[in-house]
Amino acid sequence: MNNTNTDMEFLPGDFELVGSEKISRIDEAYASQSYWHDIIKRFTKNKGAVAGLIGILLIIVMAIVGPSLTGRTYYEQNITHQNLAPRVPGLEKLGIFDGSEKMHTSKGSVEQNKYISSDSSKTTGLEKVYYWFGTDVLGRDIFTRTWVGTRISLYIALVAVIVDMCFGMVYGLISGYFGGKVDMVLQRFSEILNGIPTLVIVTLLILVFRPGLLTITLAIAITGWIGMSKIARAQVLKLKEQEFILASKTLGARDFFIIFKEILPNIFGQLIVMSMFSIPNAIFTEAFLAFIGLGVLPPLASLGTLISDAFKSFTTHPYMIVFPVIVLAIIMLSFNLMADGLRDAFDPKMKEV
Amino acid sequence: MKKYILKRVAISIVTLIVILLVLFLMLQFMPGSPFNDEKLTAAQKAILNKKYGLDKPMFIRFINYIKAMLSGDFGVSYTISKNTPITSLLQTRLPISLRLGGQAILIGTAIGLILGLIAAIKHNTIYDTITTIISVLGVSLPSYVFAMALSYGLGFRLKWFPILYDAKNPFDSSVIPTISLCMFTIATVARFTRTEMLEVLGSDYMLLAESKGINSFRLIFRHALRNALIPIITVLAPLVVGLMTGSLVIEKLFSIPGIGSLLVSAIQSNDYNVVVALTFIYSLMYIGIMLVVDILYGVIDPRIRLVKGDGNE
Amino acid sequence: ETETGNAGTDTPAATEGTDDGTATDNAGTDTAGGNVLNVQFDVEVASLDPQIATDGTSFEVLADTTEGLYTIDASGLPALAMAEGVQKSDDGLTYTFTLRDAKWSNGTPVTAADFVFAWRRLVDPKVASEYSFIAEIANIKNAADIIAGKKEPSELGVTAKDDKTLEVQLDVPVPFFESLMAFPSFMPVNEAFFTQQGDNYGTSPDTILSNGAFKLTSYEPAATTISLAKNPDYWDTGKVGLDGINYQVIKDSQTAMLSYQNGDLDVVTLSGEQVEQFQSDPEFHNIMAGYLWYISPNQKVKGLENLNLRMALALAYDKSAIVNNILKDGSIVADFAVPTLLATGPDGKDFRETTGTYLSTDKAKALDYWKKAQAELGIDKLTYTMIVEDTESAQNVAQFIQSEIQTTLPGITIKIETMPKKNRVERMQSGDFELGLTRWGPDYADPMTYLDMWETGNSNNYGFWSNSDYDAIIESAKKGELALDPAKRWDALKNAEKIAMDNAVIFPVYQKGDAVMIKSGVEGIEFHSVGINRIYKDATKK
Amino acid sequence: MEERLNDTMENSAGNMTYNESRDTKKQDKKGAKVLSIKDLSITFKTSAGEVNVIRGMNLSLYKGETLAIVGESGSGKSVTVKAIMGILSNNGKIDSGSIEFTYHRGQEEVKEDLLKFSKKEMRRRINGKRISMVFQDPMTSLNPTMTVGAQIMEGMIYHYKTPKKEAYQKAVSLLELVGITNPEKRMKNYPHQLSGGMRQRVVIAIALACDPELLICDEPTTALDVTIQSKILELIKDIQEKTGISVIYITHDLGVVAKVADYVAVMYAGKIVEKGTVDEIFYEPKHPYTWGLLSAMPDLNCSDDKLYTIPGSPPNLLHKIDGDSFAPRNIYALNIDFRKEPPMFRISDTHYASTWLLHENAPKVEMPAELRQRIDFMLKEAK
Amino acid sequence: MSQPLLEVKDLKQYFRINRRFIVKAVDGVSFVLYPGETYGLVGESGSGKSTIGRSIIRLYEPTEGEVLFQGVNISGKLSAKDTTHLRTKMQMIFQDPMACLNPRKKVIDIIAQGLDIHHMYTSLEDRKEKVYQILDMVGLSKEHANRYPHQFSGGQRQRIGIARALIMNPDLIIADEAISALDVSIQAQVINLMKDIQQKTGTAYLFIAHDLSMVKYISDRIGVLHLGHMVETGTKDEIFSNPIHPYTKSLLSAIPQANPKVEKQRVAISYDYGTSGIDYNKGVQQHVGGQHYVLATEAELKAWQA
Ligand SMILES: Nc1ncnc2c1ncn2[C@@H]1O[C@H](COP(=O)(O)OP(=O)(O)OP(=O)(O)O)[C@@H](O)[C@H]1O
Ligand SMILES: Nc1ncnc2c1ncn2[C@@H]1O[C@H](COP(=O)(O)OP(=O)(O)OP(=O)(O)O)[C@@H](O)[C@H]1O
Ligand SMILES: [Mg+2]
Ligand SMILES: [Mg+2]
Repeated sequence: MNNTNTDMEFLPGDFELVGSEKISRIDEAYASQSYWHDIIKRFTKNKGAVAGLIGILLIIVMAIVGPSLTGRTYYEQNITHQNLAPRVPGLEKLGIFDGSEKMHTSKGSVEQNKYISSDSSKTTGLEKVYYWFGTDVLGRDIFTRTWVGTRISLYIALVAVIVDMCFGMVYGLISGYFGGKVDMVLQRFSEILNGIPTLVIVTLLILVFRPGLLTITLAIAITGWIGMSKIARAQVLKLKEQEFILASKTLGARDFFIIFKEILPNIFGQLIVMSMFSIPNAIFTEAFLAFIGLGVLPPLASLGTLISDAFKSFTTHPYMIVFPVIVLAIIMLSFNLMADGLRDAFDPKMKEV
Repeated sequence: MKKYILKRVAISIVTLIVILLVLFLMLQFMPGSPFNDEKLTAAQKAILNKKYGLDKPMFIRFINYIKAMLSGDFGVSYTISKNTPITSLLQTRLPISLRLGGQAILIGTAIGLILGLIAAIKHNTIYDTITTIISVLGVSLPSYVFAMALSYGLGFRLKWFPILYDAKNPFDSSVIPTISLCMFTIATVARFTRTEMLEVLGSDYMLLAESKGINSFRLIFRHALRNALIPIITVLAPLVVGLMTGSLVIEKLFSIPGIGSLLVSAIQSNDYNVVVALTFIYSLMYIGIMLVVDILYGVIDPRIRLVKGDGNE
Repeated sequence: ETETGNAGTDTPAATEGTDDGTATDNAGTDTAGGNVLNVQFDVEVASLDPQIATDGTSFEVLADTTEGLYTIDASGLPALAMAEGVQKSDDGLTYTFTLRDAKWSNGTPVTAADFVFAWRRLVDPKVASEYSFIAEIANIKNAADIIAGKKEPSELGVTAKDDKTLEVQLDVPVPFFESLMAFPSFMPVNEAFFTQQGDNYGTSPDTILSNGAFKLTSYEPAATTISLAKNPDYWDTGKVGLDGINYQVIKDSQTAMLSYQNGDLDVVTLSGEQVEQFQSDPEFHNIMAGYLWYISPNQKVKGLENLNLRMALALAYDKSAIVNNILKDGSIVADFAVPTLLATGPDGKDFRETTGTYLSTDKAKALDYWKKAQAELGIDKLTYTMIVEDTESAQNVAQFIQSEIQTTLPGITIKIETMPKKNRVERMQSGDFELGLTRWGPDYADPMTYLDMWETGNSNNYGFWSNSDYDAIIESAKKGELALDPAKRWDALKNAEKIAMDNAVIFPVYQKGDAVMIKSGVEGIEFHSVGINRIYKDATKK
Repeated sequence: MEERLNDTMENSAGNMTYNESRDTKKQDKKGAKVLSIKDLSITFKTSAGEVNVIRGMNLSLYKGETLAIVGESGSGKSVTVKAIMGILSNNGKIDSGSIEFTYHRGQEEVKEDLLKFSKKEMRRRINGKRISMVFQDPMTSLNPTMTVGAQIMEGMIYHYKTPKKEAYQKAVSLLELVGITNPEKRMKNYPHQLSGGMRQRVVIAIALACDPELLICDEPTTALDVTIQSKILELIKDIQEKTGISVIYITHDLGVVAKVADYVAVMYAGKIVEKGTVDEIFYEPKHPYTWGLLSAMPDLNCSDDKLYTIPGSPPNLLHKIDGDSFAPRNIYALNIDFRKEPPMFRISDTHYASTWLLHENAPKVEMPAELRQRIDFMLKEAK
Repeated sequence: MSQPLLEVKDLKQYFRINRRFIVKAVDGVSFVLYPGETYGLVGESGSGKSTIGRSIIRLYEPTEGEVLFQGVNISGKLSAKDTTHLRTKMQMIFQDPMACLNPRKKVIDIIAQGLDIHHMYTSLEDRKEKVYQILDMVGLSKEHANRYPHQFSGGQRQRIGIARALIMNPDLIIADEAISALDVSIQAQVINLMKDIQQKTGTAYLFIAHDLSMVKYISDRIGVLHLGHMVETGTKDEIFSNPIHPYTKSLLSAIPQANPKVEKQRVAISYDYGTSGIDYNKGVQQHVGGQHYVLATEAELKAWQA
């Protein structure tokens, strides 16, 4: 064992006292870390979050440029082009997206392609036509309509999140924090609002409102926030007896100061994640509004209305519903992944990766 | 606590009455009347309104309604099932919705919890990613798309289950509707379970429990889960109400004679009494479940005190 | 969650129509067992009380279980049923019916008193039957006054001379009186049984009596499944080919079709979307229905009072594309105001057969009219909102018309507002609209069921059109001298239609057809566009 | 007595002789080795990078003995014992080393490397039953949604299938033992209804409930007043005397160390810098860090002067440490301290320290005068 | 002596656990605290030390009794002015340095919180300056201002807590086990800091702790609490050299000394209220001499002093 010792090389000055000047007094453990740098680092290290961000950017880009890619408008009808299955140049050679679809009848299923006549002596006039996502019952280009609809749905998503954040969150925070009578009154009020089925409330909106984005916004504002307020309330109930809240109280912090400056930052991450869940709800509320005449006016369509319209052809032309659903799913997935990433990145306590 | 519950119940009754009053007011403004067939002349409508007492002022109708309701009389249907007492409509339809919704909630919650737990325990693994995707899809796809896909796949192509609901065979025939109904619940519960469990699993008391050497099952279900339950039951409560009172779309798709589809028809045809009765049931359940949830808050997490002065003199 | 659904529970009434749907042979797989037909409904039965029921679905079940004085035969003409014989007075004001020996399902005989009881209920304001107006249409003596509360129900012009003899008195002769007698509102009700059941009448198999081909075996209010079995006590039971009927309420057409393909249903109605897929199927059938779909312009709206503009709008859209490409369900282009196959005249010919067509699509002419209108109105741009109900086909048609008008008539913008049917009706009835896509179903087999709509002051004259010549014809054809001369009346009605069409009071679009699938092996279902839509008495299933 | 805290010697240098012989007398009295940690190294993965929290640690514990681990906050005391329990957080990784634990299965004595166990095996065979732990933070280490009674009884019922009634009785008596008045009532309380001290005692009761062979107490008495503290320390001592269990204490309170410990290990920045019998550490400390630690303690007898503090703050383990990790704070630092890590120098069979000051070439540096004074006073008092 | 800074008169604080069970956490405690002085509060855990602190700073509504702070009664309903006075001039340092700092706030914002609440700065620059000054005072550097609490060691965190209290320039700081979570050398740092500050600013401390050597080191006077009663109070010398109450005796005898040879032999005097036959409710504050008081009946006092 002593042999390790013999390997030791000592330098001449090794065994001299250094003296006190070299002794560090300031620790530099975190001096190099800047807050934003840290957040960005944490965010970018989270693969899901980055994927979500890319997904959202992609969807936004497509919502901006998508409708002008095909040269067709979202309202242009070509009744002779109705119910065409998706056909994409290039891919069609692989046997997918070649414009053919299967039809099930009581005689069994048949493969048909409306672009190219099976009888080679006849032409359909569609041989050179490509609809990437196919066409709907009125012969409109689903690709263009999908991206136009995406714009509206993104707007609705934004509205839903804002309503959640501005209204539901504040409501829940106040209700949970003050508790007692305030809670009682606020909770009873939301109970009254929520105790009437949404269907009834929304149906009645038709009396007061005219169709359009404002109405959609209001309709979401009326009922969309309650779920969020409940979550916010529950979170506050959990937090409000914590010691740092007591510390604020001893400093004379006003209740609203405590609510918004002390509690809110601690639950914001969770609330963001929650509010992501209200997006699909809002999107389908809009579809329902459209259905009773309060949504966007046809021929304009949102993803929600595209889906609920295409649903009628689900068993006959399933491709019509597939693309709006995929886009919606991508939106939702991206938002959720990003929300998760954001929550983690903004949480200074999260040391782990 | 007992006092608190009594007080809450009393307030809930008032809330219910307010809801009914609001509803009466709102129905007043519903376009058309139950008898808004194009073919009816004004005189004919007047006769009908008189017959059903709809010519009286709203407030009188409200008082009469409440009075009748107290004796268990919810009035008769005007259009959906003409002159049928609503109680008899409910008698046959409510249990069906309750059962189906109950099934969906139970199954949905169970699966959601399991998925959420797996995701939290296997944090940052492929299982986690899969549950995230499942739960996001579960909320972003409308239930009718699921329902149709299922009845096409399981019902029509594979013929495993009947497509339509059949009162004589309520078990088999409720499989597909139940699955489609519980997707949303699964997704929501899974997601919230995951988020909360991640926090709970990282806490000190879980370490202590682990150091006691009890098995994972007990660790998760006895120690962790309860601490994660608050947000879960918060999101679950409205889902319970929504499902138990019948899904509008699913009941229509599968021809389920529940109260969800009834509500849609009632609103579409201004069948006031049916709308009011169904809303009453809905509100009753909603308020009841909210009360239960509030009480559960305290039961689940003894630190939560809803009443000031409870434990602090 | 969102909800799509059909509001429609309103239905036509009265007699006659056509059959188109007798199915071909070939055995199909039978799941229900025996000789039981499985039929889809898209709404629940609202009532099985003949005087309370108002909708086609209820009527269909009522017609299975109950028989009135007449029924409608396969060719759409009235045929004797409970009545064995009839005597009509020369002035056409008194009918005397002799009843046949028939029994209710509880064994009591069907008597003339059963009819008297039922008909008095029909007009009794206390019962407040929504269909009481049909007694006015039939012009039964004192009906109008009783309904208005001026006279007692017992004063109604119907008397039971004895158990088997029923006498009916009319105020004015009614050319289509016999076919009206097949209408469910005139079906008999057994008084003793009815009073015994009280409020529960017609709510279960035990609380209803049957004198028709089938009797109820399973039913409850708003049930989604209804079962009927062959009635052994029916007077003509030997001719009944089915052992029973099962109705299944399925509101979603895709689910219905899946069930049909699964073999759970024998008769199912298709949505437009599904037609494309099944139209070449041998089990596919087109049935002509009575509904006329048209656009009603509100003439109180600035610009729409201008005939040239109305003409321009009426001619601007391609109706054949609508029926062939969008609806595909056998609907036909409507260049008229009175549908085909609705009414047969004194000449024995269908109304349409001897009249012209109006307002056929002509985009070039439409543009000419638009130019004239622009000059007359002194404008070059116009925007109108069209209100449309929320059904799939209405929306598709509306969007198509919107696009057609906008391309054919540059400068006109059409906006579409969708809403539930009751909202549309309410707004149209109150004149709160510019253009409205609406429909009308016939109540009885006479052109009048359409033409009296455009009388000045009629609540269904949504467009507030008013023309005194037109009003005069209608008035006289109803109760004046024309009523006494069927042939002259017939010609006058043709003239009235021409006046309305020349004025573009409405812009007709199409007459609705129904696409149904009927399993091979099922035969003999009678389809009618007026009154009872389907009659299964002669149907068989192999 | 021989090198008994330090089985594998990383290094021994200078005039220190390394002796392999065993002190059989001691072993007889105290019994076999219960725990032996060899060359343990633990790394945590964090967003900022990998943190090498335990950097080669060697430690043994014999049956019936009490070992105290002292050291700066964050020096890795808790991590070490968590590693023994197999409850490191998920981002922690054991890079190398072994933790051998000797225990009884029935009559049979088994020796196994705990690091080879899966979490599941740990829970089934070791945790709670054979090793139990009192956690550092009583405020958060009790499950807020379970009554304290249930939490105490759980282990007994789970491991030994003790009937509920019996478990209840035992729990009540345990609560009484740790000095909680009204134990029956307290059984039904939730943790938030107890004061910090009560909670800490509950945690201790939980650890004692299953009669473990090795008890680890991570700052078991920080929230307790001295009377209760001494009660609890005596209680543990009693149990130890009766059953011969081994105990590891982690504490900041040198008074407690003095009271309970047989051996003391001083930790700094993931390493043990000095270890020895309690007397050796208190009366003959060799490492400058230990000097600092002893000086910082207020003394009941000392004057109102300022308390001594160790300058600076502990190193950031994210960065690789060159040389002695304590060097930057060491007023006696040598040049070599910034270059080379010091080995463990043997001072006596039981006493080792890791500082270059012990090297033969190093200048003779004595402990600070005040400390010397204080120790002398203590020694005098002891007589 | 000057006018007392804080007077606690017969303070009672009860907690109702359920209908039958009321915890009398503090049951009639009185004491005074003079400006610039440190008053140490020791006692069994659960004896109501924290509760006294929290009642004084009005985190709890006292059940009964009076608290006078600088002559103002702060135990009843407070006017806005008195509230501000209380909230600025009396501050608290909490036991758990992590739990009492909002994990999502930067240190600068945590420290400046009191300033923010009471608008005690003229510009942002001023605010920053004040925070830096305080940071310097507690031995942190201004680079630390933009970090988050979790990025600090325990001792540093406690310094932040102290800085937060100090920035208000308080006349009284309640330190509830402010050092028990820290390791020895850091404890020393914090205690030195508190003493320094006291010398500079003349702040008084109500120092709640278990570690009697620390209490002795820092306090001028000490109060011994048992089961919600103040059983003995006096200057630290009076208490340490002449303990009278059996509980105090037992407490002092239990102090562990960092001297293994002594410590291993030492036996603590045990004291059990239940079996001692003493009833705190019967006792009154008996003056022993100087500022030394004991809760006892005449007879008890005699017996104990004998
Ligand atoms: N899960 C983890 N992830 C990252 N670093 C960790 C983790 N757990 C502990 N550490 C780090 O490991 C080091 C040692 O921590 P440990 O808890 O063992 O300290 P300790 O000696 O017990 O201190 P104290 O006396 O304050 O309890 C610390 O620097 C800590 O930050
Ligand atoms: N919010 C509360 N609700 C109910 N009981 C409480 C509450 N706070 C404190 N108590 C009770 O009051 C008593 C005194 O508690 P307190 O926290 O003041 O003790 P302490 O002297 O600070 O003890 P420790 O030294 O352990 O911190 C305890 O019995 C405790 O259970
Ligand atoms: Mg630790
Ligand atoms: Mg305390």
